[in-house]
Amino acid sequence: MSKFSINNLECIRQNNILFKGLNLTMEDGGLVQINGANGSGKSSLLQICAGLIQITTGEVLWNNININQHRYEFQSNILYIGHTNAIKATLTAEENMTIIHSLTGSKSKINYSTILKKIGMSGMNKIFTYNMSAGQKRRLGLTRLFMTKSKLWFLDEPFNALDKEGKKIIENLIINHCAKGGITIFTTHQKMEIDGYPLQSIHLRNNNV
Amino acid sequence: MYKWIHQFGSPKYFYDISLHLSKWVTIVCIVCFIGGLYGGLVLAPADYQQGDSFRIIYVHVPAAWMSLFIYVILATSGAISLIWHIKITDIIARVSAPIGASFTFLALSTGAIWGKPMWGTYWVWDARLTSELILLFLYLGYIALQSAFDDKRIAARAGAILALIGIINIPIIHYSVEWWSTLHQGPTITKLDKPSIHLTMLIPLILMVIAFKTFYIAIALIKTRSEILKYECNSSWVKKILGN
Amino acid sequence: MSEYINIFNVILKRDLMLAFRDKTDFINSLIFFIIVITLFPLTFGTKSTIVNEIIPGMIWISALLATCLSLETIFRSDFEDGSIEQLTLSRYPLTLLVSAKIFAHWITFGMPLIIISLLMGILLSLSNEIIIALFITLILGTPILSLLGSVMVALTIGLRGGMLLNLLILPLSMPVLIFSTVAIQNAALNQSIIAETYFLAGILVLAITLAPLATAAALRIRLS
Amino acid sequence: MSLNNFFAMGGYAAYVWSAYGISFIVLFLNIFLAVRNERKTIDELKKRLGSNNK
Repeated sequence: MSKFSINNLECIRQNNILFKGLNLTMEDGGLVQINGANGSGKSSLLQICAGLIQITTGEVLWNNININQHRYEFQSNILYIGHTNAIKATLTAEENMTIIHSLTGSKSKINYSTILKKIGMSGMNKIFTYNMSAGQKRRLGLTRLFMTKSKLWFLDEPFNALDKEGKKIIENLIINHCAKGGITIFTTHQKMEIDGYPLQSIHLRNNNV
Repeated sequence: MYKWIHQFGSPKYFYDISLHLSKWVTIVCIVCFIGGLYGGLVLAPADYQQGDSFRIIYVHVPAAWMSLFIYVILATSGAISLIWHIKITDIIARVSAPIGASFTFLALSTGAIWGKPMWGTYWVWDARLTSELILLFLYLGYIALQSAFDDKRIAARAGAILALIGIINIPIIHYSVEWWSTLHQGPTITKLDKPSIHLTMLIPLILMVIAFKTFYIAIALIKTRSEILKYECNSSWVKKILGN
Repeated sequence: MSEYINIFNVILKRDLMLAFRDKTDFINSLIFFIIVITLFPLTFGTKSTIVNEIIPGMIWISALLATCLSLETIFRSDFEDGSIEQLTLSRYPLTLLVSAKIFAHWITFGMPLIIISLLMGILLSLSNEIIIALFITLILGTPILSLLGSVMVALTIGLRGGMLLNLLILPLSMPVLIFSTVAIQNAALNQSIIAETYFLAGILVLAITLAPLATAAALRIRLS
Repeated sequence: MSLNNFFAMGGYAAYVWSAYGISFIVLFLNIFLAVRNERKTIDELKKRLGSNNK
């Protein structure tokens, strides 16, 4: 039973306040959607939660301990996917996935073809990433979701550059993850049709929540 | 101890202290400055070897000492701001870097001018002058790095890392330059070193060193205060101060 | 423990594969190195004795400049495609991953420099002692440059000023340059170069222990 | 210690006074920059403050 919470978080970019006094607590199975206009600090909030951005006011807690105290224990339980999909252009799809897999530290062997089939890119193991379209690159970046065993997911705009069918796959994946007791925080500016699953939502207007 | 640092770190507290402090500091600075100049230029007898040109020592040695002293302040305030996330030390570091660079330049130029009567050439590859030159490059690198960031806080933390790397390298640079210069010229009897001078010459030197130090503190306090105002411009106590 | 060694090898293999696949950076830096070496005789003229005296210094300065140019590649591609975030947020300590990347950079850029500078030494008919001294100082010197440089790259990656990186690295690499050239000159006079070698080795050990820590801290600051 | 002897500085007048000249310039420059910066910041903040509550 793990718990992720933020207390009175504040973020200032070029000394205008993006958000102030933000509190959030999430238990197992929690799903939070952060939406707001561009530049309203959605990605900054996500990066603060993931521990990428160091903050001075407010704190981020994992199991009631500040993440700076047990950084690597926290980081082995999270998965962060940013705007950029962090794959190497000059490597083939499979090589990229082997690196992602070894970074998760799991010993189990993984069959890359099945994962590629699940994401809808079957048979593209040996294709170089620079030959792929933006949607395919995004999907290759999202194959992390299949290979990770961490509980806490931070997804930054997982659905952009994805077609209808790709969106469906990722939505089911998120729902299964949360149903199995995982926690997911994701940002999107489109309205998300996750039906049948309780969804908390944070709307970031320019300077208050 | 932590409570004291945190309390000292709060901008408002620092602002009030600095107002009080800078009055005294400027007084001490002016007194020492006049005393040192008068003692150095008038009272101290001419050096038996170099005549009056040794009086440049009263400007060169304090400046050289201050250039190193301020770099140490850069490194320590950087370390404090990295460990305890205190805003004040960021400002102090960012503000004292240009002052340090100006002192290094001063030390270099007075050293060069002093070289002319001594060795007949302005620039001489003496160990101390060369390490002073490298210290100037470190300062310029620090200032360039600080100004390359637009977010002040990240600039301060990046500068802190650079200053810490620099402070580790200064002894290495100093020793390698000594090693290099003794190899090429042989041990030159450099008059730049503090010659074993007796009292009447030494007292003005100490006065000048104190004068330079208090000068730095006074200037740093003024600049820090204006930075604090800029930082805290939307907090209430700043509005009160600006109101009147 | 083996888990850490395993991830070190994975990152090392990845970076070497990347460097091998996209060979332009690798070749450009070597060509730059050779061009800078040939510049010196052009300026001093080959007949005068000056050239023979300063050939080792020349090779060392060109190696320093070539390394400075190639340092950017350590983090630039990772920074652009965002995989630096994955490395920072992975379960493994960032220091370990960063030292793997620095070692990979040294293998792709440092070692070829050493091999080519030895060839240039032989080409320019240097005596054996000088070549040995050149080899020792480069073997100890280029890793120091990679380590120190990686800290500066982590601080300045993605910033506007291009020259800022060199402005930061060169002052810090002066001790290495001084000890190496002094060692080579001692070798030319058939004196022992043990003292300078100890010094370079000392700086190398200091750099190996501190630089990855500083680079990891600098990256966290740069990303935040 | 007669006055012109003081200024002659035992023949090294040029060096001694140029060194002291440079140091006065550098010190004065520091003071000038610090004070100007402070005055500029206060005026700027006052202006911004004035425009806020108008």
